[in-house]
Amino acid sequence: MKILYFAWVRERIGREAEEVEAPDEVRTVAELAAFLAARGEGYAEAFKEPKVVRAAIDRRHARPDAAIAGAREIAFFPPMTGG
Amino acid sequence: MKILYFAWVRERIGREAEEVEAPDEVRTVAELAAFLAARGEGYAEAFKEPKVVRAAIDRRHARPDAAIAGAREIAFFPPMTGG
Amino acid sequence: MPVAAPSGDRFTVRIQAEDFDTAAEIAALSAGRVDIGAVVTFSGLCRADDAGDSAPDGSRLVALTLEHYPGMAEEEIRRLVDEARTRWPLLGATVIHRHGRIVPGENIVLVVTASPHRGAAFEAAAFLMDWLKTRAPFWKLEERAEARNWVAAKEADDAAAERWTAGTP
Amino acid sequence: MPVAAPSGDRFTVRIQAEDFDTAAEIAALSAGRVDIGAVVTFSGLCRADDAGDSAPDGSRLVALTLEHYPGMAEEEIRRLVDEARTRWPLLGATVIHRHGRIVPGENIVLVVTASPHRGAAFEAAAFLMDWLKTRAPFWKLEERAEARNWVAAKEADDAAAERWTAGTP
Repeated sequence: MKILYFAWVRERIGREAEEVEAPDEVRTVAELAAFLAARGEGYAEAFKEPKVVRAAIDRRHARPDAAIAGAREIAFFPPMTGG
Repeated sequence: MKILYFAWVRERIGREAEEVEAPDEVRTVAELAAFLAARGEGYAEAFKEPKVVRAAIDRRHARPDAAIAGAREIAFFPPMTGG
Repeated sequence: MPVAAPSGDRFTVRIQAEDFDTAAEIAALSAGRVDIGAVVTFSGLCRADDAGDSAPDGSRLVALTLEHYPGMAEEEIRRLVDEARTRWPLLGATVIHRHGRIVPGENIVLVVTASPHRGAAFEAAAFLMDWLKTRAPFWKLEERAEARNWVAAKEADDAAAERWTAGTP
Repeated sequence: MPVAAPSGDRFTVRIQAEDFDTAAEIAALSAGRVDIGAVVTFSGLCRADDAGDSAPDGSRLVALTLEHYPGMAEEEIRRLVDEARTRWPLLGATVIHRHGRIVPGENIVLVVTASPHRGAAFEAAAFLMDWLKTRAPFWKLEERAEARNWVAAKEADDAAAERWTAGTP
């Protein structure tokens, strides 16, 4: 699936987007975040306070316990500061 | 003192403004309205529901029990419907 | 009476027969400054079905004629603006109210508020409109095909104004 | 997804780098119709002292750069507009949110709502702004003389959005 990063999550990880194949036991947004956090230093830094990082599944806001099965695009980002 | 009338109060009385010398015992807005109501048919019609008619003393909203002593200009009108 | 405005504050009240230009009023309030974070405008327009429910003959509105108390209208609205300034941190406000004959689709009233923050701008604009409805000395005469009637004041407007009350202006 | 609009309904969401013309947007919403009684606009502008309290070096803001999630931003705001339409009798609404680099005094966001009645227009505009702040995928990067920082989300914004909650959008 495609993973997108925005704002300081993007800056810490050092990329905007990537294709990721997560193992079957990664079933929720929170589990995906934990899986990604283990990929390296930038990732660990981005996800070090997992409750702060928000997610969207296929362009809709998703809670940490949301299932990722069937998702095409998952995004991680800080709390929004638009408007 | 000068008395002004607006909207249907003006229409019923048939004039926009007039100079009125009220006797000394007419001390409040409500007493002035009652005094005016006795001046003729149009006046009686204008003030027949005295609680509906609003007043201003010298261009500030005034309650029925407000004293009129010293007033230069008193206006009577229906509830406002601007905006 | 308005308190002497700190420099940079812009507060305007106008009663006029002519239409107004909302964009020009926003620009007048905000041009050249970098301290305004929020501008709210309220435009009140004449509707064809204004008070339609209560039209005795059910006919559509041809026009409204707004009568006002020339000596008092501007003064009273200035008092409302002054009250709003005591309640919210406003950097500017403009209120324009038209009088005379107005046909459906035309503007009747404009309120513009500017503040560093959105909550203050929204609340001050709503406050000014609610109080203007119940306190500014204007009266609407409806003109329909078969009738002309003075618009009755709405209890809903009194209720809207009352929600700001603790100290009334 | 937006419900198919009854004819005459005008609902617009745009994400763009360019500035917008508030007067043109009001006109687009209200031109040629006689059923709108109230138009409320909210313009959000970039302030020189935006988030100034928390500036590590106290220096003035040079610019904001707004990053957004292109695929989601418009969709999410459309969902908020749809939610507003279920809550208030809107005849039209326009939301425009800019992205890219914006200097103090420039516009960031515009919300316009049109309704027969003022309460609905005010409330829908405030609702859209409150929810947009907490749900639209935009992030502000501050540029100052000595630093660049991502703006932190405000608890006050969450609280403002929560006041509309019973059913969240």
